[in-house]
Amino acid sequence: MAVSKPMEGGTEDLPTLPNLETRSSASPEPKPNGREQTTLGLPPDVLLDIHRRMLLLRRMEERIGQLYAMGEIGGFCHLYIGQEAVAVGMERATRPDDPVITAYRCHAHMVVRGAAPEQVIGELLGKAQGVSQGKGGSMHMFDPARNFYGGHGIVGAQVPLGTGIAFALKYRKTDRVCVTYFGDGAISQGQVAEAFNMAALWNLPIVYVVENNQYGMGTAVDRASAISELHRRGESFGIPGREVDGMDPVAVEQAGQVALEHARSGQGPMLLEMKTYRYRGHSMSDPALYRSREEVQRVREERDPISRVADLLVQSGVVNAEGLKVVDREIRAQVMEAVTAAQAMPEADPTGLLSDIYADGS
Amino acid sequence: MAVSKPMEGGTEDLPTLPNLETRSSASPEPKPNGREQTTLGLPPDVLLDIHRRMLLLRRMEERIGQLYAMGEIGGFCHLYIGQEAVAVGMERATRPDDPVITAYRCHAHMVVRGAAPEQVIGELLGKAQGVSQGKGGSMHMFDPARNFYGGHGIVGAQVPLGTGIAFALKYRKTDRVCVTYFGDGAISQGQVAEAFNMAALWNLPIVYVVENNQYGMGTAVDRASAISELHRRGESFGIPGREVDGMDPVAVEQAGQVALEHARSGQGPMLLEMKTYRYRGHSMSDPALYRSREEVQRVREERDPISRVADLLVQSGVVNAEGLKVVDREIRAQVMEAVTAAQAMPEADPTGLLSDIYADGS
Amino acid sequence: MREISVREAIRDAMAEEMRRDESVFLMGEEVAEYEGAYKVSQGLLKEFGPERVVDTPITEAGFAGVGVGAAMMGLRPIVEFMTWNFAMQAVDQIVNSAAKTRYMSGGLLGLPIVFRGPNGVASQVAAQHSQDYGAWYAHVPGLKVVAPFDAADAKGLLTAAIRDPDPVVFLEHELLYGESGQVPDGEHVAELGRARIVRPGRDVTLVGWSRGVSLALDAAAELAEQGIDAEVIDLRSLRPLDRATLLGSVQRTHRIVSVEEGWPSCGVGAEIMATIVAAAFDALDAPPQRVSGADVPMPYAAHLEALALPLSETVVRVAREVCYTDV
Amino acid sequence: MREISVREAIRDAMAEEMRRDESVFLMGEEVAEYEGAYKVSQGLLKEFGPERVVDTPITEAGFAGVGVGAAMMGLRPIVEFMTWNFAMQAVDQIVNSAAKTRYMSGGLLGLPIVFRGPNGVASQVAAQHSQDYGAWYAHVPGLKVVAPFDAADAKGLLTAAIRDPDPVVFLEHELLYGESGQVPDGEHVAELGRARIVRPGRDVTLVGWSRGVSLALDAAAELAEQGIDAEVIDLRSLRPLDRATLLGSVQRTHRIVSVEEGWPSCGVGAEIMATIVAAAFDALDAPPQRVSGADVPMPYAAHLEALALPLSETVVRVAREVCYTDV
Ligand SMILES: Cc1ncc(C[n+]2csc(CCOP(=O)(O)OP(=O)(O)O)c2C)c(N)n1
Ligand SMILES: Cc1ncc(C[n+]2csc(CCOP(=O)(O)OP(=O)(O)O)c2C)c(N)n1
Ligand SMILES: [Mg+2]
Ligand SMILES: [Mg+2]
Repeated sequence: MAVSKPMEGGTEDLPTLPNLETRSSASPEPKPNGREQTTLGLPPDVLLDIHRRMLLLRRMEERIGQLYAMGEIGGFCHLYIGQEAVAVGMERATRPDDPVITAYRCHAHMVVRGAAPEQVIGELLGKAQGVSQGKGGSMHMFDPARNFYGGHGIVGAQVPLGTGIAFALKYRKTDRVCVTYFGDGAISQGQVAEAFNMAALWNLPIVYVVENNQYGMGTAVDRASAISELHRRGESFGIPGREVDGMDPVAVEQAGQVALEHARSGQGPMLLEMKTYRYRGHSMSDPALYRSREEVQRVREERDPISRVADLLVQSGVVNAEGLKVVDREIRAQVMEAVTAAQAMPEADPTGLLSDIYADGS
Repeated sequence: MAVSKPMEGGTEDLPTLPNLETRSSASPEPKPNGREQTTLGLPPDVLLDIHRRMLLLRRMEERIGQLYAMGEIGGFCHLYIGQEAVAVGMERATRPDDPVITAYRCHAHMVVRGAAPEQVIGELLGKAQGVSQGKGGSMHMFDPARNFYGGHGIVGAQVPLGTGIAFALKYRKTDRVCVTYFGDGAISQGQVAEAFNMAALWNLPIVYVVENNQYGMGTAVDRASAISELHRRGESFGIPGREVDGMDPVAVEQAGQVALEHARSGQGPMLLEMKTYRYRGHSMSDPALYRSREEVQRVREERDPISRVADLLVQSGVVNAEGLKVVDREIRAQVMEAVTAAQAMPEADPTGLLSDIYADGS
Repeated sequence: MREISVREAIRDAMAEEMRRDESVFLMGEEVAEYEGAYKVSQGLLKEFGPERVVDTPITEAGFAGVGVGAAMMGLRPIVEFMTWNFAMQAVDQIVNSAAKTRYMSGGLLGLPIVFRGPNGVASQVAAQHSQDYGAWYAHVPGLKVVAPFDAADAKGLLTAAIRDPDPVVFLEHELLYGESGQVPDGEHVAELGRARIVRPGRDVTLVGWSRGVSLALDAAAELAEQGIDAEVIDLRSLRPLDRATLLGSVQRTHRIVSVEEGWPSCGVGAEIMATIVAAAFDALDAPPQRVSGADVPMPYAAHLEALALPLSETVVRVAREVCYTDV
Repeated sequence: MREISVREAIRDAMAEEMRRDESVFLMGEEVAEYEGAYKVSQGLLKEFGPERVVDTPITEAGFAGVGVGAAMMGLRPIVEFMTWNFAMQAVDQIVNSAAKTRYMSGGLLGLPIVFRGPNGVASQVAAQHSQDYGAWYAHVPGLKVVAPFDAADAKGLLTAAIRDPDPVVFLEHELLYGESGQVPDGEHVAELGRARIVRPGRDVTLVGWSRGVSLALDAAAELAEQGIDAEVIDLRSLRPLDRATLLGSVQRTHRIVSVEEGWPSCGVGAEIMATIVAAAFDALDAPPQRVSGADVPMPYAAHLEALALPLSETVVRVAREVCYTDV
């Protein structure tokens, strides 16, 4: 089957995705014109992998949205739909032992790190085998064994936490790097600035990734931030920043590699601004009246990361339209299986109410 | 007496103080070389006024230090000695209706705004006619009638407060500007960054003044801040900054005028970094072992703002050494009178313990 | 009288005070264009414009401080926290700047400011979004702490809070926003600091606030069927505590049970217990008891969350206990 | 046994644990080069170097979060707040990140971290620098809250706190740093969560913690001269509360007075009162009473400050009242 068979001569140049770009600010070695083109030549199996991973996140989140609408999931539920290129591109750039931390929009980051979708969905359904045994829910998922540290509901709070993880990595004299995600709304939180200052002062191995999806809840980025070039938010602390097309997994991966290498080689923190977009409301209860349908439609049509990679795969003859459908069917089936498995899990045990408050079980 | 008699032709050029300079960063109209020389020609009565005001602050603080050593003052007591050029220069640049707010190192800022020294000293002595009726002490002094809003003990907290004052000035459609002081240690506080962002986003009439006296308690500025050019700390928010010789009251005044005009004319916030120095320990209990005696001595000898102005007065023939002594005697007498008056005040009334918690007296 | 929701009552109080007094304004996250994350500020941007209904960045410490600073200049800010959980970021400004300044300034500088937003549990939003901060703020002199239950009080107490010359912490409840009630027409101002007997009774006093009142009322109805005549007090003010009303009630009923959704330790219930036993020990015929939320971070799963919250059945059981009905 | 100060006991506990366990480190403002604003970390930088004794910028929220993040990776941070007053800036990280994460993660992620520093009043440092946070932290499940009184406990409890797998809030007292006491030689670990009877007695229980114990002991001495035999309990742990020791004592004395320097409303004293009356109502021969700091922001002037603080005389008076000696 075409889909899984890598093309011969996998190292030849492939066209980069449309609009692929990385803009740098105070970057370690700025290009003369402040821009650099991605020139990665990706073998087909890599593109197929990227496509598959992004599609899994998309289909899983769509399904979660349906379960929410059916009342099987409660509370706040923030979907990642539209932003898949960020999680997937960065994951490809990190090592498995590089710790990752993010905010409440965390399902995709969990799964891309390797957590099983049914564990995530089980958590959302309040099941005993949910990752947090039904105690954490959508916003609080952790997978320390795979170096994923949550899942945090307080805007910005994960940024000092990630900085502390980086502190520990340095303290232990490892060569690991912490990747810390946050949103365009979160970037104005004071503790983010405090963390930036400490990370730069102490030269910590950390990559800050601001997922600029253009809105913090209903507030467009230029109504919340005095400057809209968020990659420049590190300048006051001497942290180099880059703007990245966050709808292009290849650009994300490349920028991630640069930043991770920068941090891993002892040069300290770097800030990546991923220009991305969320298609759904902020959470399931948000009708998103603060933007036009046309705006969303335009991004979906022109910048959707999955379509872009799919188009590329078709254009370059790696797979045809039918092949893409096969992949999609496989992934839908995988998600359905995960849902079924999660639904079959027992409810979270009522005795859990009083456990895990302290280590001794009380 | 020479001292009080203004020289004829008061507008002719006077030499500027040695080392006078203002360095700008992202300033509204940066000079090509990033520097601009002060070319103010100050009439003698102005210099005399500056000298007298600085000396009053110096002698008052010295006396307060003695009273502390004698056990008449308790708690934390942070003296302003060495930094006088900042308060005096800025005061000369502000209008009386421009609100001012600062941290706990506030005696000088109170007095320069017009509060009577005996009220300040009375407060330190815990007297009924102390500005805060003995309830606030050294760190918490307020004089709203003269547009002085404290006197705050939590590092950085006055910065959002000052920003809120500026918010009110704009809300009321006034042409007043708020001057908000804080230290080189305070600048890293997250809420300072939050305030910067809001002030820039909303274009508030505020001048931020960081009194960079080189230390936050025992921590030298480059051990606390990732970048040591603190005037660049506004860059991430698009706030123009300038470095100012904070030991030169003329440079301070001039920079203050520029910044106040900037804010008053609706161009938003500006950040002035005053390079200054404190001669005493952080508070009365700090032996200041983190720096050498020589370092302090060098600043005293080479940059002391009062000596610099005194030298200038003498060199330009405005007043001779004897005339300076007369001024000093007058000011010492004024401070002694204030102390005597304060000591004669009745103790703060014990019933005050339970009043002023709420407006209704309870 | 008209029937409106608690949500509308809060909005109306703000709108009327903004009409009456030009120095009143509203600031917070999503209060303007979004009309409130919980749609509490509906219509306000339209009527008062962006200068008086101000969307802020997500910087609670900063904008709480901005509010306090504006109050220093005599404005009357209403600072909305999207929920009180996020006010932990701002608690230093609320306590150290807002609550203490009048005292520290020897009365020179008062701060007329209201901090408001939904407090406590919502529905399955888990530990970081479900904390009840009533006890923390009630601990702090210089603050007034108000927690309304019904629509009339939501309006009357918020109006009083906005007019009050001191900082007021106004604790709403997301699960009450949609509840409707009769609210007097025209200006309606309630007095701060007064509890209210919402159901007189002879046998036992049940005291709650915010959503706890609803549990107490349900319990009282059930108890009535079982022959126990419970008096229900809506505390309304967590600080100051209306000791007179509490003590008066206990002098009549000789038994008291407090009902709160928050954590027990050093909670408001604890304060009520301590107050009652110190001042009315001899009037008590049974140990005063409290019903509270479980002493755990709030779990997500619906069935676990339900176990973490007090039920009216719990209140019934404890009330029967203190009436020695089951003993 | 050797006699050392509380200050030295705290330092020794940190030093010994840092020697024993490479994952223990100290961070905070002025902890390294300055050796602590109150000289608690004397000698630590010299012995352990700047990687394990870390001076931070004045960014409490940030470095508390950094500490919690480091604990996520299995380090055992000791985060010093110069005083607990400044921890209000960081309280969200302490409560929402440190206290709740083990629960929210279904037990996957525990956080071994100690937050420590002086709490409550010092000497004339006024309202913003004199708050007692005991009650706030005792309110929060997921935290353990320790408040030692003497040097031996300062060492033994801090050692236990550092070894504990959960977040511990460790409340010191500036006015006790200089107090000396006998401390066992070698390793000394005390158990968290246990109160201690420091003076047995028959007539009335006085319960304090931190500096309150000293007031209680002074009061007991005075009461003894007046023929009243007071039992004094050092609570040591504000969370969990050692109910067994408290209830056992009251079963014997039938009277209890709590002593705290903090504010009364929703205070630790309130919790003790509520606990006692609920569980030992019938054992009480008199209303349980609390002695606390005045319900005011702390004033600056020495004579006003003295009025705001509880005195041993106050404890004596209240103890006599509950013994009906003056009635
Ligand atoms: C401290 C805090 N304030 C407010 C909130 C409520 N809130 C949750 S998400 C959010 C918007 C955050 O936007 P952004 O950082 O851009 O992330 P995105 O949701 O777009 O991924 C807000 C205001 C919160 N959880 N925490
Ligand atoms: C939030 C907070 N953290 C810590 C302190 C203790 N503290 C008081 S002053 C100070 C140093 C501040 O230095 P800087 O801002 O440079 O001002 P300076 O004292 O030099 O005028 C510190 C750490 C405090 N008061 N508030
Ligand atoms: Mg966003
Ligand atoms: Mg300084």
